[in-house]
This record gives sequence, structure tokens and C-alpha cells, in this order.
Amino acid sequence: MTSGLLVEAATRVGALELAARVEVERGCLALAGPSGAGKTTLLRIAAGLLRPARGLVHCDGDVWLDTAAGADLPPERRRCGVVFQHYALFPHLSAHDNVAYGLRRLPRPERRRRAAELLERFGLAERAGARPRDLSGGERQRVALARALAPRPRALLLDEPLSALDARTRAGARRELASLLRGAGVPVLLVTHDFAEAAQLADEVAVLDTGRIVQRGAPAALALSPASAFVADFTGASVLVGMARPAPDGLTAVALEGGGEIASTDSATGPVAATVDPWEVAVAPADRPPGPTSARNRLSATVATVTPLGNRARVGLETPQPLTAELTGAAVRDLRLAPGDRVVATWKATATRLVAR
Amino acid sequence: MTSGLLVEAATRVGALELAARVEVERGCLALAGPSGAGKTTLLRIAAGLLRPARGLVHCDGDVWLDTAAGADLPPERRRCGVVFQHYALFPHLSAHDNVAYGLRRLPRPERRRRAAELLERFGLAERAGARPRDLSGGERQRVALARALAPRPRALLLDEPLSALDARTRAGARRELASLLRGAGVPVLLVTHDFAEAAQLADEVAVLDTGRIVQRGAPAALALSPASAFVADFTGASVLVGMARPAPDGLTAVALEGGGEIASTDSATGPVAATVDPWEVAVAPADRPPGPTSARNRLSATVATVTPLGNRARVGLETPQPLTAELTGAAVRDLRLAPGDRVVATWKATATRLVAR
Amino acid sequence: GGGGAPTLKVSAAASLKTAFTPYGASFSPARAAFSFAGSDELAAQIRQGVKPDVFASANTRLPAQLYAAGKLERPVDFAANRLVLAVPARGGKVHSLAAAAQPGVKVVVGSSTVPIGAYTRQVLARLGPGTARGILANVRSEEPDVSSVVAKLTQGAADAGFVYVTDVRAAGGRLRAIGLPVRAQPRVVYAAAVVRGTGHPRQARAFVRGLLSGPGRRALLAAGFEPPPR
Amino acid sequence: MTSRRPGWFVAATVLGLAFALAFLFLPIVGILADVPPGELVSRLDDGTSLDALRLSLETTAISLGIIVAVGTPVACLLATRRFRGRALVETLLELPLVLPPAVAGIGLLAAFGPQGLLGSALDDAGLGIALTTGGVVAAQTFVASPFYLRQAQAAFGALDPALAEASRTLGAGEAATFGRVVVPGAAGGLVTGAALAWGRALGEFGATLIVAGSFRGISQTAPLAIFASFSSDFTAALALSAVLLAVSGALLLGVKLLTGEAAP
Amino acid sequence: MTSRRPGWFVAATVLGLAFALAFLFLPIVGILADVPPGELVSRLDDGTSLDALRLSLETTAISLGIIVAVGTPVACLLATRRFRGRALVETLLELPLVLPPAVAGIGLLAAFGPQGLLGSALDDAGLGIALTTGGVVAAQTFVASPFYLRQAQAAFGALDPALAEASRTLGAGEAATFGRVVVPGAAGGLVTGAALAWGRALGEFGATLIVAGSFRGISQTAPLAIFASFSSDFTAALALSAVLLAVSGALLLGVKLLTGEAAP
Ligand SMILES: Nc1ncnc2c1ncn2[C@@H]1O[C@H](COP(=O)(O)OP(=O)(O)OP(=O)(O)O)[C@@H](O)[C@H]1O
Ligand SMILES: Nc1ncnc2c1ncn2[C@@H]1O[C@H](COP(=O)(O)OP(=O)(O)OP(=O)(O)O)[C@@H](O)[C@H]1O
Ligand SMILES: [Mg+2]
Ligand SMILES: [Mg+2]
Repeated sequence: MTSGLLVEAATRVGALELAARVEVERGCLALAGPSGAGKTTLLRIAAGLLRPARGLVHCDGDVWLDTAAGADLPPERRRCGVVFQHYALFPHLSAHDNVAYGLRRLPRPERRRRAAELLERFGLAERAGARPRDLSGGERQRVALARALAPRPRALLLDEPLSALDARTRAGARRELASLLRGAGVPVLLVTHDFAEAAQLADEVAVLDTGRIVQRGAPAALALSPASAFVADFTGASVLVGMARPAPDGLTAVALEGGGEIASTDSATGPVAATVDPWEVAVAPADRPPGPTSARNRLSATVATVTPLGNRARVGLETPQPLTAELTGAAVRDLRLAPGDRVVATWKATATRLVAR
Repeated sequence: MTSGLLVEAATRVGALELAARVEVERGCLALAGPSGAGKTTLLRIAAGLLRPARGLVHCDGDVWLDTAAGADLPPERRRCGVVFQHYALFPHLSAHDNVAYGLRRLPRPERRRRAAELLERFGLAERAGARPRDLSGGERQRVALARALAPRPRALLLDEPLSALDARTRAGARRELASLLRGAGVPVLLVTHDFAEAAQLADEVAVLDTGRIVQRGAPAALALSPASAFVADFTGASVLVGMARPAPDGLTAVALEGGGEIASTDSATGPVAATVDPWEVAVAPADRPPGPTSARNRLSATVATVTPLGNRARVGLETPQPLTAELTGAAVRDLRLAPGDRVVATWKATATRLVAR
Repeated sequence: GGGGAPTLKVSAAASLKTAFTPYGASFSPARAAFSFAGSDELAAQIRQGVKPDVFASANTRLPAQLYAAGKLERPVDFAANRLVLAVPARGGKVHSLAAAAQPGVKVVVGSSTVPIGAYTRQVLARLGPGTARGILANVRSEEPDVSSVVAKLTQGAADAGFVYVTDVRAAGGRLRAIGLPVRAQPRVVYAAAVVRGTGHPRQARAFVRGLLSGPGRRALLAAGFEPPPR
Repeated sequence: MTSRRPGWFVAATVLGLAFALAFLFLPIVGILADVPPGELVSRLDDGTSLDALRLSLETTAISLGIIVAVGTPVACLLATRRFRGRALVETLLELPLVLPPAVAGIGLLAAFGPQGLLGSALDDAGLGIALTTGGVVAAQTFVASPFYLRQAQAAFGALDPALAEASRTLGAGEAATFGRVVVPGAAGGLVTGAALAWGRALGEFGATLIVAGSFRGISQTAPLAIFASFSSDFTAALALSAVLLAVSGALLLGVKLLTGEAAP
Repeated sequence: MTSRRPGWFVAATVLGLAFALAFLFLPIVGILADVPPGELVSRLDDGTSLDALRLSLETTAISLGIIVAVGTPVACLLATRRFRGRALVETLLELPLVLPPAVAGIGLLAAFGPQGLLGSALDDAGLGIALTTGGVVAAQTFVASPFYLRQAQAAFGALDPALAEASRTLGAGEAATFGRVVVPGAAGGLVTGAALAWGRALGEFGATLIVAGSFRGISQTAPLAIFASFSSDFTAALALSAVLLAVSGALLLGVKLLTGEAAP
């Protein structure tokens, strides 16, 4: 029996067959995966809002659910803090009363004190009297967090806590959330669509796809060796699909769909996805191709987009499969890259990972 | 009279006093700005969905609105393609019928042909019969775009076309949108919250704040010399607020709120915001501070977050004002940076821009 | 109306239904269409300017009033009726007039504003004071028309009620009549009149005339009505 | 709510539901239980019941047509435009709901009857309501329209206004937008409202009696026929009630299943 | 919609609104116009009208209490749980809506009357409905409850289910969640539904007459008193109607203004 939170469930929801197990000791586990993978469903099972056909939920040694033993604690007795995707703040209550909602068992003055203390801690002291509809997105997120934390929960479940925020507010809110989660002191399960968010907030990432955990590890480990094309895509790598066959020198050649061939030091045969990180890809004009280099992979491409990002630029290429290169701003200026230009993209066989599709 | 789209309006909506003018020749102008700035309001005025107290809308030499002259074309006669923030697809119509909706004046076979052609072009041929609720977010966006383009509009207005998408779908959708907007051949006005999006999709960015255009220029120009703290924040730079006073050597010293002093080569006095791009900021351990360098600015800081991003890492610092540094992955590993570490952040006075707050 | 014969609209007291329906079927100068309701409702309609062709009331007061107001031609008395105490045919607890005065019996009467209610009050006034007081104390409802009184009895909601003898006959065996002493019997006279301004004065007058002799009179007698007093 | 086993509260609520069902449904059982089914059918053979049923169906169809035709755009107007006195207008449109039907009848006569505010004008135009089938329609329209208006208003209010705006930018004028986007988008609520209004019109009794009387083939609708045969032929009254119930129950259920299926 | 000058379609709709207002409001004007205001007031002095008004207010308060107490959780159940036969249950709960009031009265007697399915048991328990004030309440509850149920169900259905779930995870059981989150969240719709049901109960006539009769102080509610004084004292009938209208109009308007203000 683990000391943190264990959620294991096998059940059918709608068309989805969920069969997954996640464990979080202290710290934060990010649950990532495409839409409809079952992330929310798993959180709901942990919180007791959904009962799986078969399942097990333990928290700090207590049994919250054990379908085999017929044990099932209702949600109100699990002390499990949940931040819902759209926050689900009570619209008829002020920020203060939302936060105080879970403190009913405390005597009134103490309840007031604790709610005020949490509002203060989240920088909401001045908005205590405001109704949710009068709060900005970031303020709502903080009220939702404060509300979930108020009854001192034994586990914290967050369902895409940042996705309802606009991009500008999100960066700040993410920083706040990160510092908060470090101090939470309880196991945290965080659902997210965004790899950068997972990397910043979580110690580990578990990737859920159509109801199954397909990979689990530290964010950097996932980026380094994604277990599937989906994971690679999720981490921001480019994914090129094709058919692999053995080639000389211990290399694997991949004939890409839509044309072109590339090489990898990984070995595989049959349909594969080849992944490459954007910063591994170099670009040269098609009329002045680079001389012989150690980079084995060369693809003719058309520049689709050039996006300056600070002192770098992301260049979207069509090979015809989409490929992203990240160059320094200087390189882009020197090459005078513009959409429509014909170029050659090059990268090393060692930077090309092959994964099953 | 311009050859593209001109929108000029002075009006009051709710608590907002809007007084702005934007012009787009061919190409795409991004309209950025915080929530409630009036971006959607301006689009609605352009489309004829809202009539301003005083205003002027011209398109390709035609007058759509001229309150002074009493001219006001209803929306249905403006031929102005609009992509709404949540797409506003007709829920009772299939994807095909949504796209064909604006083609009522064509004879039926031709209408069918054009709708099918657009669906094909947007990779939706197989989803033609699906209702909006059965489409994924990315597919919906494409249907909305196809629908807006079907009647060959004379201008295109996009209200945060990507914000309803999850982060994974968004990157792909953004690439598609970029290539599409290049081929649109009509003036495009695009509302966005996201600087990267503006940079990738638009030729120019106009920043709207509480109803007024505060800056306008190419994305790179905005990043280089933001006109306000808001613009700097929007472009991803760190913003530190303080009081400026003249200092020796033609420099300006800024006493930061919360402590610390930095220098800038820009000149200013009084309350200012100092901005610095993350890649300009270097980090050293507090117990091994860097020796004398040309970098004039030095602030003690605590590491709040370390986010690996590919071969780099973003380090969130508390100085106590928040400051972001972008380091190579190698630097982070060498320094063994972890949240809670005490560090010294350094950057050059020339990289410090001062803007009014 | 089909077949060239005009449609004659006859507004008639609810209690006349069993007599007027067969009469209407045999009435040849026009197709007679009936609206049966409380006489007072029908009078209220006519007062509001509504113009049926004929109005037949369960009393003489309402037609006289409307005649005075210029809404009707001169009314004629065409039938008489008798009041009885009606009780459910089976399982009732009231078997005599006196029993209706016992405590615990539920009695329904017509509201004093409708003919049946006015007549009932006359009856009670002429009964012995003991019986009258006992029955009045047992009254649980004052119904707006005689049909409602009948319905209360057939539904078992009440134990006894004052209705016309024709109603008991029309109830098809579900009610039983307990006769009233002759001295208590009020003068129940029905009057009918042609409505002023009717579009079919000839047929309307023929209809009213028919009530006094011929098929109308026969139908009335068959339904249990009596000829009007001279 | 959750998908867990029900707690005491849900159990109590289910009990409440059973109670409500019993209370609202037992009277209907009571009506049907009183008459043997064979007799129900045979009683309908007589022409009066069939005439009444036919008149009821015809007049309610016309009333519903008027209510829907006028009420749909009006409800949309009330749902989407804010103007001073909107609450007052809405209340006025809802007042017929609380009027005792007999008073409603008198009111209709006072307004549109031969001596009414507009009476002679209407009579001259051949639109007299007193003792005519038109009066039946007027009475039904008067008592039933608030049901439709209220439900339609809610349906229009729930519609995303961006849909209508999108339609406008795609070249459809206000009327085309209303017909092609707004009405289909609110269809579920409109159909439910129409079903309710139809049900109320079908049951209308008091106002019809006062305005139009109870003339077979002209104004004796099913409820009036039921009332007329109460004292004389109780079984016939019950038979007609049962048919009325069956027809309207089937309609309500059908509408519910249809709109339930159509909803996402 | 837009904030532009209205096109022909909007103009036509406004015309429709004016037409609807005229049609629904003129009868009310007609009632009031027939009687001088001074006389209206003086006619209320007589005890019958006041008794009737008092009885109406008392019984409708009780009926509404029953409807709200039982109907609120039931509506929530129907709105949030999916189960087989839900459409059927909903239809059964709505049937009273289409029942002619007189038939409803017959049905109530057939079910709960002295000779009804449950009659003797109820009578023995002192809950007899025939010719009692209890019968008035039963009739009002029967005809008015579908109005509340339907509106409440819509209000609960529109509530984000995540709110109830959030409440559960914050330590509130099902009943506490219902009382502290679900009901306040649906309050607007519940109040509107209650106002409609109250209006319908206040105007109830036919079923009350059949079940409870018309006896001053026991079962003669305002609509029955109005009806009773039709022929003898038309002015008194109109005076009472006017009061009924004023009271219910004020209530509907008040509720609308209140909930309109509370809404975002
Ligand atoms: N109440 C329900 N009825 C039917 N199907 C459901 C229900 N809830 C969830 N599902 C199905 O279960 C699957 C998983 O849903 P879930 O909400 O857990 O996905 P998710 O990973 O959270 O997706 P997203 O990222 O879009 O939130 C989906 O395919 C959905 O269609
Ligand atoms: N119909 C309205 N009634 C009252 N106020 C309104 C209305 N529409 C807009 N506003 C106000 O006008 C201001 C500008 O709104 P607008 O929607 O144009 O902002 P925006 O820049 O698009 O913001 P966001 O990024 O949140 O979409 C807001 O403060 C809003 O409150
Ligand atoms: Mg989810
Ligand atoms: Mg906006």
C-alpha cells in the first residue's frame, strides 16, 4: 500500500474502455493525453464522482474505493480537493463564501479566519466580496484553488486548471500554481494538454491514450525518448511517418510518406514515426545547399512560416510532411528566409528517433 | 481612401470608451490587447453587427459605414467573412451545409460544387455530413474558416480563431491558418491574445488597450521597443517596475519596487517599467557570483521554477519582482539549478528598455 | 347550415337537454343547434350583446329582465318542473326528507343566484323550521348550476341534493328521487323568447311556438316536464 | 450528480416522485377504471362525441397556428432585445394565465363582442366571435398563448446570439436569419411550447362556453361535450375524456421523444 | 441580434407584438372599463368577496407549499438523472395540463373521493377531499403542479453539474449540496415556476367546483365567487376579477423584476 495516492480503474465510459493505474507519492504527477483519452474520467474516479466497474483508490493508506471488497466512500467523505476545468465556482456565493464552503464543520469565527487567511495568501483579500462573474479568469483560478485547499485535503486533483485562462494570464498563473504546488505537501494529480505546463508543474508525466497509460517518466525523459508518435508530438518534436527498413552501417532507412528518405541510428522495420526536435534541424537555401556534412538527413522543403520568437525563430517547413526547425534570428536574417522559399533541411541520423505508430 | 479595410470608431460600450482606428491593406493585421480592451467590439463594428456612435468603415473604396453621412450597410450586404471566437457554427446543419450557407444566391449545383471544393481544400471532404457537435476542435475551426471564405468575402475578420482549441491542436491549426491567410488575398483583421500567434500569422500587430491603439508595428519591432509595460509583457519580456532618475555616464538608474536597483541606457524619470528579454538574463550561484563583467545590472534572486524546454530551460526568478531567464540546458545542468536556490541575475544596461507605465 | 336550412342557435338551460335534443332533431324549419348551460351564464352572454336566436331559461325572471332590457322579444312560459330531493340510487344514507336534516349528512344545493338555488330556498322556507334548519346546516356546497348538483350526487361526493325531477330521470338510474311535500313545491316555470335582432326570426318563432304544442311539447312531456301553469 | 449508489436523500426524492406520480396519475386511472374499454369505444360511435372531437382538433389546429405564427417572432423579440418596460410587457402577455376562464370569456366579449370595444368593427368584417367557431378559436388562443410565448422566449434566450450574427455576415437578412438559423436552433423549445399550448387549448372550457356557447358542430368542443353529458350520460363523458387524454398524452410523449432524440 | 436600426422584419415583429398585446390585454381592459373604479372598491366591501379572496390566498399558499416542497427535488431528479421511461414519467406528470378542469375534478374524485380508489382510507384519515377545503387544495395542486415541475426541471437541467460535484468534494452530502448549491443555482427558474403555478392555482375553477363544491369560507375561492355572482351581481364579479388580476399581475411583475435583477 502506497503512502500517496493510488488510482486504479477498469471501466467503460461511453465508447471509451479505461484501464489505467496511476500512483503519486508526494509531489505532482501530470496526466497528459489527447482529448477523450479518459483523463477527466480518472480524476472523477479518484474523487468519488464516478464509480468504475472495477477499481481501487487508496490515499495515504486509507481505502477510498475497493470494488472487490465493496468499499466506496462517497465524495464528501474523501477529503479530496478538486479544481474543476472551468472552476465550477458557486455563482451565488462571494469569493469568500466559496472558499469557506468546505469549512462548514468549523465554528463560524474560525471558518471566517481560515477563509480570510487563504484569500490573503492568494492575493484575493480585496476581492473577497466579489461574485465569480465579477472576477477575472486568473482570480477565478485562485479562488478555485483556495476553495479546494481550504478543508486541508489529503490529495489534490486539478483538471486543466489553466486552460480556461487566456494566453497572457496563463503564464503568470502557471508560475503561481508552480510555487503553490511545491508547498502543497499532498499528492497532486494534474491534468494538462500542454507539455510546457506539465514540464513546469509536475515531477513526472503520465501519458494517457484511449484509456491506457502509454508512457510515464520525467518530462525531460519523455522529450528525449518518446514511446510513441503521440508522445513525441506532445513534447513538441516533429513527427514524420514512413516505412522503415534496415540500411548499411547499422542505420535504418525510412521512406517517408509523401516522398523523401531519412536515416536513423535507431533500428526498426515496418511503419514507424521518425521524430526530431526542432533545434536539431538546420536549413540552407536550395540554390546554395550545404556541402558535405556529418548530417545524414536531407530533405527538400518549402518554407511555410517564419515566426520570430525573441532571439530565435521557428521555421515551419513542408517536406511535404510538416517539419519544424528552430534557428537563431541571425541565421534567419542572413538567409533572408521568407514563406515560399525553397530550402534544404538537414539533421543528423543520431538525432532521429524511431517510434512505433 | 485606402484600398484595404479601414475601421475607425468612437463609441461607448458598457464601461468602455472605444476610440480607435485601424487600417489593413492586403495582408494581415493582428489586433492584440488585454481582455475587455475592445477588440471584439472593433471587429463587430467592422462587420456591421454593432453601430458606433461615430465611425467610419471603408473597404476597397466602398463605404460600409459613415455615421457622419448617415451611411450604414447592414451586415448581410457587407460581404465580410467573420470567424467567431467559438466559431458559431450552425448546430443543426452539417459541415457541408454550414459552408454552403453563405452561397444561397448561387444555383444549387454550383453551390454544392463550391462547398465541396472548400471542404476538400480544408481536408474536410470526409466530414462533410457531420454535425458541428461531432467535429473535433480543429475540424470546427476549419469549417468556420471555410464557411467565412465561401462567399468570397472582401475582408476577413477572425476573433481569436485558435483560442477554443487545446494546446496540442493549436500548433497545427496555427500552421494551417498561416498558410491560408497568405493565400487569402483580402485584408485580414485577426484578434489574438498570444504574441507568438500574432508573430506567426500577422504582418503587423496593433495593440489595443482600454479602447485605444497604444502601439502598432511589425512583431519584431514591438518586441524590440515596446511602447508600454503591457506591450512588453505581451511580447514575453520581463517587466520590473520602479522609479527612474538620471545617473552618471548618461545612464538612468531605476530603484525597483520591492528592492534592488538597475541601470538602463534609455533615459526617463519618475515611475517607469524596465523590460528585459529572458535570453538577455544570465544566472550565477549566489555563493559563486560572476566576476566583473560588462553587464551592469545585478539582482539577487531566488529560483522559483526551472522549466526544461527542449535544449533550453526557462528559469523563473523572484527578485522579489518576477524575472524570467532563459538558459541553455547545459548551463542549468552545470549550475544544478533547483527551485529555492539563491542566485544572482545579471544583464546589460543596453538590454534594459524603459517604458512608461 | 347544410341542405339550405339555416342553423338556429338555441341557448337553453342545462336541465332542458333531455327534452330539447329530441325536439331539435325533429324540428324541420331549421337545423337547431343547442348550447346548454346555466341560465344565468346564458343570460350574462346575452347581456354582453351575444345574439343566439332563442333563449330558454329555467325561470321566468331572467327572460323578463332581458326583455325589459330590450334584448329579447316577449317571453312565453312553456314548461314547468318539480323539485325533488335526489340521493344516490345505491348505498345512500338518506332515505327520507327528514333524514337529510340529520347531522353528518352532506347536502348540496344550487347557489341562490341560479334558478335551482332560488327554488331550493323557497322549498326550505316552506318546510318545517326544524327540517329546514337541519338541512341548511348540512349544506356543503352551493353549486352554480343544476348539473353540478347532479354530478356531486352521482360521484358520491354528497348524500343528497335538491334537483329537478327531470334531472333524476336523465341520470339514468343512478339517482333516486325523494318527493317533496306538495305545500313546499315552488312554482318552477320555464320561459323562452326569441332574441331581438336574430337573423332567423321566422324559424326562431316557430321553434318557440313548437314548445307550446306539437313535437316540442311532446318531447318536454316525455322528459318529465309538465305543462306550464295557466 | 454522480453515478454512485443512491444515498438517503435520493431515496427520499424517489419517494417524492412516486408520491407525485400517484397523485397526478391516479385521477387518470380513476377515469379510465370507471368505464370498461369496450363501452368506451361504443360510446364514441354517437355523432356528438365525434363532432366534438373533430371540432376540437380543427379549432386547436387553427389556434395553434395563430399562436405559433404571431408568437414565434414576438417571443424572439422579447428574448433578444432589451427595452424599457420589457418586464411589464411580459407580465401583460402572461396575465391570461391567472384569469379564471369565465372571466376571460367575459373579457373577450367586452373587448371583441358585439357591444365590445372593437366589436362592431369586427362584426362588420365578418370576424364576430360571439357564438361562432371564430369565438372558440379566440378563446383558445387567448388562454393558450402565454404557454407558448413563455417557453419560446426561454428557448430563444438560450440561443447563442453569435449564431444569428454569423448568419447576417453570411449574407442572410433578418428574416432569412430568423427562419434558417434562429428558429431551427430553438426548435426543441418551440415544439415543447407548442405542445403545451395545444394541450391547454384542447382542454379550454370556461371561456369558450361564455364566448361561443356550446353548439354542436359550431362551438361544442370536446371539453364542452364532456361537460354537457356529465349529468345525463356520464359514461359518454368519461369515454370522451379518455380519448382526449389518450390523444394528448400520445402527442406530449411523441414530442418529448422527438425533441429528446434531436437534442445533443 | 444587432444594435442597428430595425429592418422591415423587426418592424413586422413589433407589429406582431402590438397585436399580441392588444389581443391579450384588451379583454382585461374590457373587464375594467365596464365598471367605474369607485364602484369596484365599494363592491369588495361585502363579506363574500373578502372571504373568497382570503380563502383563495390561503389555499393557494398551501398548494404552492406542497408543490414546491415535493416538486423541487422531483424536478431535480428528473433533470439530472437519465433512466428508462423518463419521457413517460415526464409525460404522466404533465398530463394534468391537458385535462379539461372538469375532467380533472372527476378524476380526483374517482381516485380520492369517497367512492374512489383510495377514498375510504383517506376519509378515515380525515383527509377527505369531497366538499372540503382539502379538496380545494388537492384540485389546485393537481392543475398547477405541472407548471412548476416543468419550469423547475428546465432550471435544474441548465445548471452546470460540476457545481454539485464540487460541493460533494467539499464535504457536503447530497442533501446539503441540494440545499446549498443546486437550489440557489436554479433559484431564478424556481421562482418563475412557482409564480406561474401560483397564478394557475389562483385561477383554478372547474376542478375545484367538481371536487370541493362552492361554499363560502370552505371552498368558495375567488374564481368561484366571481362565477356565483355573474348573474345576480355582475359588477361584484368584475370587481373581484379586477382585484384578482391586480394581485397576480403585481406578483408576476415583482417576481420578474426580482429575478431579472438577480440574473447576470
Ligand atoms: N457521461 C458520459 N457519457 C458518455 N460518454 C462519456 C461520458 N463521460 C465521458 N465519456 C466519454 O469518455 C471518454 C473520456 O472522456 P474524458 O472526459 O475522461 O476525456 P478527457 O481525457 O478528459 O478529454 P478532454 O481532454 O477532452 O477533457 C470520452 O470519449 C467521452 O466521450
Ligand atoms: N453588450 C455589452 N454590454 C455591456 N458592455 C459590453 C457589451 N459588449 C462589450 N461590453 C464591454 O465592452 C468592453 C470591451 O469588450 P470586448 O468584448 O470588445 O473586449 P475584448 O477586447 O474582445 O476582450 P476579450 O479579450 O475578453 O474578448 C468590455 O469591458 C465589456 O464589458
Ligand atoms: Mg477532460
Ligand atoms: Mg473578445
